[in-house]
Amino acid sequence: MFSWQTQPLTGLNFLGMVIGAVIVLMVVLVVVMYTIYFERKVIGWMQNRIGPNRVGPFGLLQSAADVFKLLLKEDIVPANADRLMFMIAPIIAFVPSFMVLAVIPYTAAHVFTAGLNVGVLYYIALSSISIVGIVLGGWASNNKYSLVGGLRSAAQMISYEIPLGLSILGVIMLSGSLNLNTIVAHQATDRFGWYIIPQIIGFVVFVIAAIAELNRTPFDLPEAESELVAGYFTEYTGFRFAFYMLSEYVYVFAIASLGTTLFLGGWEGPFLPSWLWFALKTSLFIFFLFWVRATMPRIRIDQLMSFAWKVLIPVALFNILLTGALSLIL
Amino acid sequence: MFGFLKGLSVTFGQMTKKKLTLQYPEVKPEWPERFRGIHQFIPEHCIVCNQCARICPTSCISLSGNRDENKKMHIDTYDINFEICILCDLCTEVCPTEAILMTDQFELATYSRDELYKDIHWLYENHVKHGNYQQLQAAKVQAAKEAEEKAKAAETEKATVEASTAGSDKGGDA
Amino acid sequence: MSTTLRSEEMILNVGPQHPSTHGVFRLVVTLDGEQIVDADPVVGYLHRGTEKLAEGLQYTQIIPYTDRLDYIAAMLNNYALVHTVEHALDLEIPARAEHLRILVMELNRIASHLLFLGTYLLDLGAMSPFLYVFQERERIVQLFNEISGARLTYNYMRVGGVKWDAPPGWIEKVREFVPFMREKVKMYDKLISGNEIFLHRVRGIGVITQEDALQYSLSGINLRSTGIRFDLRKNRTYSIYDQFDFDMVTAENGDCYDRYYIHLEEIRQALNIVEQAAAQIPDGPVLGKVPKLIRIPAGEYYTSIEGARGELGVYIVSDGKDKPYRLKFRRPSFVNLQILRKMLIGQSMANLIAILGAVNIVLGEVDA
Amino acid sequence: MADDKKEDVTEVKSEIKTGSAEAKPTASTKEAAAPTAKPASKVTPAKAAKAPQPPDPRVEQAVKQGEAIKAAIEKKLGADTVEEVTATKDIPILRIASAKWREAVTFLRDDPEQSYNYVELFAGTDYKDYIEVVLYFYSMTHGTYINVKTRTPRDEAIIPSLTPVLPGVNWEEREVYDLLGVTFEGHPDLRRIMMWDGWNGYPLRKDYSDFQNMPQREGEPHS
Repeated sequence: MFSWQTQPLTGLNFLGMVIGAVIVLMVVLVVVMYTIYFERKVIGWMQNRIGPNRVGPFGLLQSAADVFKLLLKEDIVPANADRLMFMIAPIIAFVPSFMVLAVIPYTAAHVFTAGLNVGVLYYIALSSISIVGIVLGGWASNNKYSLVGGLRSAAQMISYEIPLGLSILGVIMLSGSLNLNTIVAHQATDRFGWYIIPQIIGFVVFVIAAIAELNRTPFDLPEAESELVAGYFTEYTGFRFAFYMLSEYVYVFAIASLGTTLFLGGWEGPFLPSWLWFALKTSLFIFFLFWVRATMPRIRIDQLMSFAWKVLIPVALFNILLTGALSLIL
Repeated sequence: MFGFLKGLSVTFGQMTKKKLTLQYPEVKPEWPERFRGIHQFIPEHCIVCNQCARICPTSCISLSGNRDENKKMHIDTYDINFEICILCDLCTEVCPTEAILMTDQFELATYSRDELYKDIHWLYENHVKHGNYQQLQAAKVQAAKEAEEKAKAAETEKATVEASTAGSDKGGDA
Repeated sequence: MSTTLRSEEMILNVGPQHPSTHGVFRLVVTLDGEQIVDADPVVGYLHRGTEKLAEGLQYTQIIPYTDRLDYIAAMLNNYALVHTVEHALDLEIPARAEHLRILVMELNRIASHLLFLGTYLLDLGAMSPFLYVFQERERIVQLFNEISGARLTYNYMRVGGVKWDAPPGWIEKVREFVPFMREKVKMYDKLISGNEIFLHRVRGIGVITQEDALQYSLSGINLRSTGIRFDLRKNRTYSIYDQFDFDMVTAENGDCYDRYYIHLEEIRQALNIVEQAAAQIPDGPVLGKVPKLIRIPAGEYYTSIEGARGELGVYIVSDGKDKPYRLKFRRPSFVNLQILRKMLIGQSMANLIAILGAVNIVLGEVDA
Repeated sequence: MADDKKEDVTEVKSEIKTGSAEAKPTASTKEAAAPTAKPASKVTPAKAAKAPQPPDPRVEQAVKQGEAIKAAIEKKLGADTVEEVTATKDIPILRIASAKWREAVTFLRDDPEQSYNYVELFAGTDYKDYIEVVLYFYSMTHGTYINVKTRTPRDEAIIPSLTPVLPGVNWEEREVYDLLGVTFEGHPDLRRIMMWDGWNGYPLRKDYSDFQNMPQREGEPHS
């Protein structure tokens, strides 16, 4: 199989890597734009309305128009905001969401995937850097609402990192390695089938923690429209606002693909080509996120905390205990 | 524990239902017969009785008329100020001769305030375009035709009567 | 030198432009962290001086102004004014007019309760119920459009009866609407009432005790949520409510969940009334024998009806002329809002929206 | 114009005192056809000439009920508390001296066999030479319903506040203060509720003119 490590570091190879990275960036941007479009359509259908259908045929260019609009919009920095922090914050929130995608095995040939041995750890570590970006954004825009929104999201994301990590431990114990490629390979040959079956508790905790990690309903405290008028990015306009929105949706894609890789057997599947399997499973995961958003009301901030610490973490630990015991016996 | 699963099933079920969106600018909603849109005015019917101006809660109707040669009142100016008109339809209720009525035009937004002062011509124009102008015309034509037939029928019938009376003249002038 | 951390209270202005204050209503909240220390409601942004205007208008001309008080249940406002005038004149109303009034009032109550369900869930974060609610409300509003000509400000009732008779086929449409709506109420019950997150957000929040409710003279669903059996349609029957059997819905512990659930239950009761009224509506005139120029004999008169948000009354002092000498609207939202401050102190910021939403106020009515 | 108003008022006071509900005004249809409204004064003498119509039984019964309550109050609070007992339709009206306003209302609420504990309406009216504040009181236990009112002169209108006794009238009192200018002693925070603080004049007073609040160029005193 083609792997970049074996190639000598010549000018040409470096150029190939850069072009590969740019291709992945472009693909993911298009995928994110159509995730936004897909979300607005799905939630529209669930609410007996059509969803965007004006811009382009069937509204397909709607999100492109949105991004273009945000590019053209005037970029306001509030008067006595902390200018430097105000500008850096969205970048800090946006960059990790892209770096995280380097580790996900999209297809069998996984040409553009870094076969890191510590893939899962890499993912978890980078995704928590975004919290810094969000808190900085809340603080720098010098607005009461943003400050409270920023603090809330920091508390939420930190307290949901832990159950997310713990729920993945079960999978690692079964597959024996942190490398996502080997995890997918093991799932193909494992006697119980995909890890969703043996790790059902871990999967449920993973999904709940993933929704909380993304600040999506029912955990969308930070940008609770009805209470804090859009939380930490109240003061952001123009392309900086687009940074935050795109980072949120790239994370939706990233968490969905992580979930597929860990629990639903990644690109593994009988007849269809591997990338199609991956696309199907990821879009199923994403559909579930949107489905939950259309149905659930919001959790209160203190319930959110106690739910993480008193319910999710114990359940995740129990799952690890159970996996350990069973893998000894079976 | 499974309350929210029931909720999820409801939203999923809604996905298959018929969508309700109306493509507004292209597809206009059709309104029932009593819909209260912007006014229309038929000057011939108006007898300048001032009832509408008096009943209007926001007094936005102003009109003037005078008595022409054969003692009949006829209307000169009739203005409605649509800045303060609340489309409450009291004027059409009190109008004895149904000179002021309402059409189903509901798009009243304008770019400048003075477009909101509609005068008699605009209101008559609105009557011709959107009001029941066609039915009234048709009714008038219909009425004219009937009157004509009745007249003709009356003549023929009078003619026959004369013929018969002439015939039976000797039998007393019944 | 005090070693404790000097914490400073934050004054937060919720409104007047805020997505979930149901209109132009400002709440000056003093926050200590997430805890509300004090909350001072500021009203008056939508004050149009209706009562001063009414002193210069004849009774028929005031009716369009009552539509703009509680613009979500305009038929009930119309009836409140017309009811007091008829009470003062001791007019008797033809049976068909009474039935038409009951039909449109109860349909309007259903539409108003539906809108409460939609906006309350939207405040708590659920988006879909808000849009489902407008589906049913649209059917009711189309019925009103056919009978009165308008979708929101109906101006349909007159002293002594109603302005128009129902158009042909209207009663039929109302009869078809009832089973359709019963299905929908089941759907809402299934979608919302069981949802654990919703229950955690509303159960035990914003509790009102019985003597608080009486002292603050709450009315309507806020009063009945504490278990006090007081519904003007039953306790002080007006119009022909005694001809229909429906029961008064009350709850026990007076928290936000009870207020939500009574709204749902009252829609079912209102549907019963609409069904019975549509079944037994007689033929006949729709406007009683009323003098052309309505003059109330001098004196003061007050009657109140069970509005969508509570006791909606009109107090008229007349000096024998055709215009009222003084006209006062007893507006339930205005009176119910007084208890908000007592309920909010000590609560957390996230509960503020849940409590404020459950009181179910409409700013057109608060600031009349 | 002014005297016409004067003449109307005297007529208003006298008729409200009797408070009896006359039979339906026999506004004959002929009068409606006349295009312009006939001056009101010409109509009333015709009415007065007619024999005073038979007293309404409901009013009789209500006045009796009012007398009974008056006796109960005066037993407790002394003779001059209730100044007058009338009735409108079937609801007795007790006019209480403004000095004893709070004690009378507290008595009506706490006394076991009165126990009026639910305020339905609190309204203020400007009657040209006095301002009247009305309270419709309902008893949840007995299901009875009375109207209690008090008067205060227009220029320095002061009435003891009921908010310490009945928190339900808090905002209503603030509204009467804001729109009619009646200061309520003992009200926890008497501020304008509908108008902003810079507003001068009391809109619901009969002699209120809009020009009090016209925007003034700086330096010009208010009219």
